[in-house]
Amino acid sequence: MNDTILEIRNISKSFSGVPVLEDINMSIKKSEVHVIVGENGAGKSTLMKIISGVYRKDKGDLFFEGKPVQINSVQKALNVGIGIIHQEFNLLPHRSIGQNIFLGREPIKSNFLKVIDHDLICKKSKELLDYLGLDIDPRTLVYNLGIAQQQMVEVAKALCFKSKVLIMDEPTATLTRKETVKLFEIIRKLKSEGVSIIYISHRLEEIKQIADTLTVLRDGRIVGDLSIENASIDQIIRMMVGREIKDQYKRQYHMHGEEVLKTENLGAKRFSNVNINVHRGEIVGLSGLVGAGRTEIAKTIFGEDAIEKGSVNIYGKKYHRMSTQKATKLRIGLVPEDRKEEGAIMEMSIRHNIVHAVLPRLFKSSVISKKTELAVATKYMEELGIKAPSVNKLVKLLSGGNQQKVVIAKWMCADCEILIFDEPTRGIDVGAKAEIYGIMSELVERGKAILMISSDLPELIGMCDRIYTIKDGMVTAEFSRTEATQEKILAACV
Amino acid sequence: MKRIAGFALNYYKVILLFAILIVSSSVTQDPVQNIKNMIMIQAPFVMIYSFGMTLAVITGGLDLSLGSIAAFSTCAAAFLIIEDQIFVGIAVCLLIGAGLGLLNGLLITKAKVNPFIATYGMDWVIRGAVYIMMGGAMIYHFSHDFKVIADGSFLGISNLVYIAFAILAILMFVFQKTVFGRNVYSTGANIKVSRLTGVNTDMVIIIVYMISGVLASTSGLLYVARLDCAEAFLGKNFGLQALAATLIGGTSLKGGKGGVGNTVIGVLIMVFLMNCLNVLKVSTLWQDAVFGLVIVVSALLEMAKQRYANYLQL
Amino acid sequence: MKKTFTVFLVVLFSISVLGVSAAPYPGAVGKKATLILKDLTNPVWIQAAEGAKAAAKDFGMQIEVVAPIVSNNNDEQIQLVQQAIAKRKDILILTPADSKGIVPAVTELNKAKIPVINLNTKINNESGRANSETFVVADNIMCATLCATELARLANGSGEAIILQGPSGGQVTIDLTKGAEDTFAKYPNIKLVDKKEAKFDRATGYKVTQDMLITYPNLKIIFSCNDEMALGAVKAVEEVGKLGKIFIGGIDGNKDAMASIKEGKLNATVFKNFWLQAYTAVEAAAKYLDGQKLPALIPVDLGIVIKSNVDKYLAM
Amino acid sequence: MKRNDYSRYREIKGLLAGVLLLFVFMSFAAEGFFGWYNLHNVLKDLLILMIVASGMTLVILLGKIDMSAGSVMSLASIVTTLLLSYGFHIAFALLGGLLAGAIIGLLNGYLVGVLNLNHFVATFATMSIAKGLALVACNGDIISSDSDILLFIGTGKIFGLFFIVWFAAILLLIMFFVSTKTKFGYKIYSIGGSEQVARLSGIKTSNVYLVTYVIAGILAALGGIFMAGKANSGNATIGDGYEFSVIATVLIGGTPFEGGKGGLLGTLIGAIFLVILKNGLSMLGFTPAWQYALIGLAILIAIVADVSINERRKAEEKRRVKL
Repeated sequence: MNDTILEIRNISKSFSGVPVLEDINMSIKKSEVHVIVGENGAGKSTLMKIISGVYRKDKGDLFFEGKPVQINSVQKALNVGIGIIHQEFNLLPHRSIGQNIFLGREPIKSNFLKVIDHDLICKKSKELLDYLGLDIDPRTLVYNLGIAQQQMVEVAKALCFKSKVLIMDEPTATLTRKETVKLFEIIRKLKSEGVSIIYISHRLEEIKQIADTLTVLRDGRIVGDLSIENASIDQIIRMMVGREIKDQYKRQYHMHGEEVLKTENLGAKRFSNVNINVHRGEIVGLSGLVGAGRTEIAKTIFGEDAIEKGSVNIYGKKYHRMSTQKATKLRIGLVPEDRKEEGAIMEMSIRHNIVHAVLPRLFKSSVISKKTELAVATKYMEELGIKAPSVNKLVKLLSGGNQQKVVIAKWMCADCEILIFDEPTRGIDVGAKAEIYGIMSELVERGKAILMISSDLPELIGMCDRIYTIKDGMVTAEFSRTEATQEKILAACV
Repeated sequence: MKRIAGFALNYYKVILLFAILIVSSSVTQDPVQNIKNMIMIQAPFVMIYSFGMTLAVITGGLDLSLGSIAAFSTCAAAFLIIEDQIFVGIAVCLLIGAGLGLLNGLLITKAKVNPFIATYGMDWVIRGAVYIMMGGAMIYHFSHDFKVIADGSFLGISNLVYIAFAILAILMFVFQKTVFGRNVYSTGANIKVSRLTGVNTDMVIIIVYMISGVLASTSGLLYVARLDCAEAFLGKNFGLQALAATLIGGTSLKGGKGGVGNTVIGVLIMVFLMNCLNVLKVSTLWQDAVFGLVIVVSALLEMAKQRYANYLQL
Repeated sequence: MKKTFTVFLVVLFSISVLGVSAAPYPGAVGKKATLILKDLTNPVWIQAAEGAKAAAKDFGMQIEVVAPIVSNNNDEQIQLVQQAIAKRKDILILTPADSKGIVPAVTELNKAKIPVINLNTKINNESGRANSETFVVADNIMCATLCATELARLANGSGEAIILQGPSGGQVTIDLTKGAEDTFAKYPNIKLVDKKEAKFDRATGYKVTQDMLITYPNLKIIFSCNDEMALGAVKAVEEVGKLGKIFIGGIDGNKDAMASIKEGKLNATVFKNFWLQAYTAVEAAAKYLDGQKLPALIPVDLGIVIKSNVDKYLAM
Repeated sequence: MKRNDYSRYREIKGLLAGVLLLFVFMSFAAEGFFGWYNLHNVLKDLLILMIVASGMTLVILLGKIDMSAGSVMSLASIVTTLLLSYGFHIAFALLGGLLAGAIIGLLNGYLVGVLNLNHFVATFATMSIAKGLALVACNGDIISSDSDILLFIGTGKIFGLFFIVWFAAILLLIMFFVSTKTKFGYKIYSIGGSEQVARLSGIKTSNVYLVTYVIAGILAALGGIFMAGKANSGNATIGDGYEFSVIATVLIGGTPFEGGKGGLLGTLIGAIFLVILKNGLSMLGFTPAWQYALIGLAILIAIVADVSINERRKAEEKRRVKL
């Protein structure tokens, strides 16, 4: 019996003359979890988008259940039996769960007017949600859901296609461990029902738990297929990067300096009574489930959200009110979670972004000297190793890792003393991650203070001097570097 | 061939401008006077209030209240100017312009009203106020000292040109070379990032609308000085004209791009085109339709240019 | 307390009765009228409103003067007519912005048995469905004829002429253009070379005239559909030093235009005497309500204002 | 089902209260306001506004705008009356008017949906084009019609109610049904919510843009024909600036420029608010100058109040989300 369900032969794709995929051959077997790993820009997402009909391939063939298929639209892919959960959320906030699940292929009552069978949507959505173990009314607006619940809606959306092949592009990026475990359960359940899953992830430690087969992509080519039993994480990383990365987290721990940031009974919309502090030369972590209030604490300290109770002490001075302007003047910098919307201006050049925060200080007379500006921007671009042909390149044309470096460069350029990193390595490939860790270490060695938020526990434990755990908007525990283990932190978060 | 296409796309506005000019000059018997009229008198007026619109568009908004601001501020000031308090009058006029711009800005930033509806609503309120204030009266016969601002010339070039270009130079400098200008562009491109980088985005937007208000009252004042009459229905079509000039000039409604330099070309295209239709003896009835076509075509060419630029870059 | 109040009422009543006996049209006293204008933001129409109010005071009537928010908007005028019907007015004085478009509204008035006094612009009654009691004439076609004739006289009956129009498609523009065109057609040597929209405002009139002076270097006559555009034209002509060689005429007769005539810049305007028009119309309404028979036409003196008689008009 | 309706009701609750208050106030303050004759006429004007605004609502739900609505009204009124004056049968004349609207709508849809031009720029341009075509077609004149049928469409009554009322009631019910219950309506909300998401779900977005703009064009043309019927004549200026009232109506009704939420119910209440306000102010005897100022002020207050209520609710909802 031929148990190959999807076969990819000699697929190539290039964008405006630049090859992104070259000669990809791959076969997906029935009811297996096929993991694809690779650095950002390796071509994983492009490949998936070709399979699911978002992009068209330049060359090559696809075979589904042994027969050649032409997939030239999303609709076609769905009809064939290939579903995809995209990396970015694909939900409409102001529509209900049911409407989202059945988006684009709502059941209709009559053919002529194409009247939608709302009751059927509700019923079927409810069944799907039950299957996924979610007890939510399918009429709830997605707007009112938490991120993890939204991810589950995405899964439900893909499930209701009865897809034979289900592509998941980094489904756990926004999930907490508990939810990840649940997702894995569902994946296993699907597998047992004969569904094949193509799974893309950056989190190498997860892969071991669910993968059957593993394909590594690098620079648009396949560098190896591995069976999961005889692959070690080091080996995978080596294949992905093409070089060895030893010890990603290179921290040197010194005595730390004075206390520069302290919150006193800080309270705002989604948290209360938060007391944390950060010293110079120290990285302090905030751990917690998504939605626990971590990002809100960071944004309140930075002045984006209003302080409702308590105060923030900066360099020992008490502030009951904060604004982003005041925060930047006090040399606080925020590297936000959402790079594209909050971190850098995508439509502007690297140069403009890097000098953005320092402008008023750099040009006291308020008149910009282009020469100085160029010099400063170039200096930081080189210092951080931002890979781009020139400082005038638009940020949107850079890779995720380089975009993140532009955001960090902005705050380094502004000579920030206190830096808040919110999920600094989300959606960034292994190589760039290591570089960002390097930058952070160097910053604390120079005596800066860092507050770091991350969902990636190994990263937190590897980088931080101390870790606070947050649950339901309250600080539940504090661990020193030596005490912190994944188990202890998790226990305090959940 | 490709090179020619690329060149044509890059400079299509200038090419278009010259094409119109050649056509109109070839049919008139006095092309020099015609061009003088357009550049020295007609264009400067439109330019000044179009600059205001352009600045608002750069922040990602727009200002539909330009015309009524011009009417209100000049009518209020005219009461003083007619009493020969010229400088006080001018100061009052510009202050009112700034004040009404401030109101626009506050509505947009603090009350979080969409700029379209905020300035549209303000347009009604201000227009109503000026009708009530004037009660059907007009103020005319100003003193020579006031009229000379717009009537006079220096070295054979109309004062209007000097004023428009002085304003252009100042705006170009402020918006290209200063930190404030940079912040305006970054706020327009992405207000959230700008705020999270420590830019006081509310202040930036408020100041831009104040500048826009001042520019509207400036052009209103020049009209009053030139035509020797202040009346309540001044500037009824300022808003739409300025918007058209801005769009033809290529400033994007998404914000963060374009500039007053582009608008100069936009205004010239608009003025030249209207003049061309007039001298070609085309019926006025066709003007609206031709105007719409020019906006579509220039927008399409702008898009083609963008695609071409992207193609070159990749 | 109650008693004093009653006394007060009685006194008040007797005063009003005395007032009534002094009124020339006793049947009109206390009656409610509505005057619908084309516009209430333009100075000339505000004069009309004042004239109507003065007349109402003289004849002891109550009057409400209304106009569309968007000037010359026919649909809003229809709404205003309907509002007047809803308020059960005794009589309606109507200045239609669109002589054809107002017909259905007038039909409605006829049905509601509310008499209509037609003012300024004639209601188009070709269908016979829009009856009015009288037409107080200060007709635009007549105005245009007056002004155009004067301009033709000044130009010795020859030369090129243009017309500056208000917004295209508007009734006023259509009528005035027609009047001027017909007049010029009577002079074989006058050539109407162009008609241009200048939106009724001074700035646009100025700009368009500049273009016209270039296009038609031999221009002799500029007929403008209102004074505002005419004054813009004066400015443009003055700047090329052709004042006195080109003859400019406007319509309306506003103060600024008359001042310009006195200075010898503008050549003619038609004094439409909006104040008197409205006064006459209200008086006609009063007469009608008093039971008097009205003639089909009540002409209001239209005066052509030229330099020789401008002082007389300025004094009014 | 219920929950959805409930939340929709919540969104327009504030506005509804405002409208009721305004109505009660005007009934007591304005002489002649509260009476069948006046209210019936107000209803007629309201429905004409609503017909055009319902097309605009769909367009704004898509996250776009249609600046050409007013000009399309003028164009349709001219085309219809012009065809009548050439002796065409009334059916062809009406069809011609609607067709003119559909063509401008198609042009809008093509420029926006297929060529991807900025929607504001594109429809701003077609606004001029439609106005220009109307002027050229009628040669700057007013076209009178002697068609009793056209007059009936604008002013006639069936069973004591205006024809427009019957017609618009059916039309609006259909529009309401289409926008909330059918596949097409779902597509509009989806694209307005996020164009990318919609496209990834297999929705052909350009088709939806085309169809929606065509519908908006036809509805604007209908509005123009009713206006022409009311006056029994065609006029190239009847729609001047009408698009602004229409857009204001939609925004007051709670459909934001971003699209994806809101809907016809809100627009209806927004339209009631505006029409009652205009009629009431005029009945109260305010001069146009004062009406200018007060209407602008009322629009601003309505929008500001709506924004602040929504902000507060958003904050509340966030707090209620399970952590």
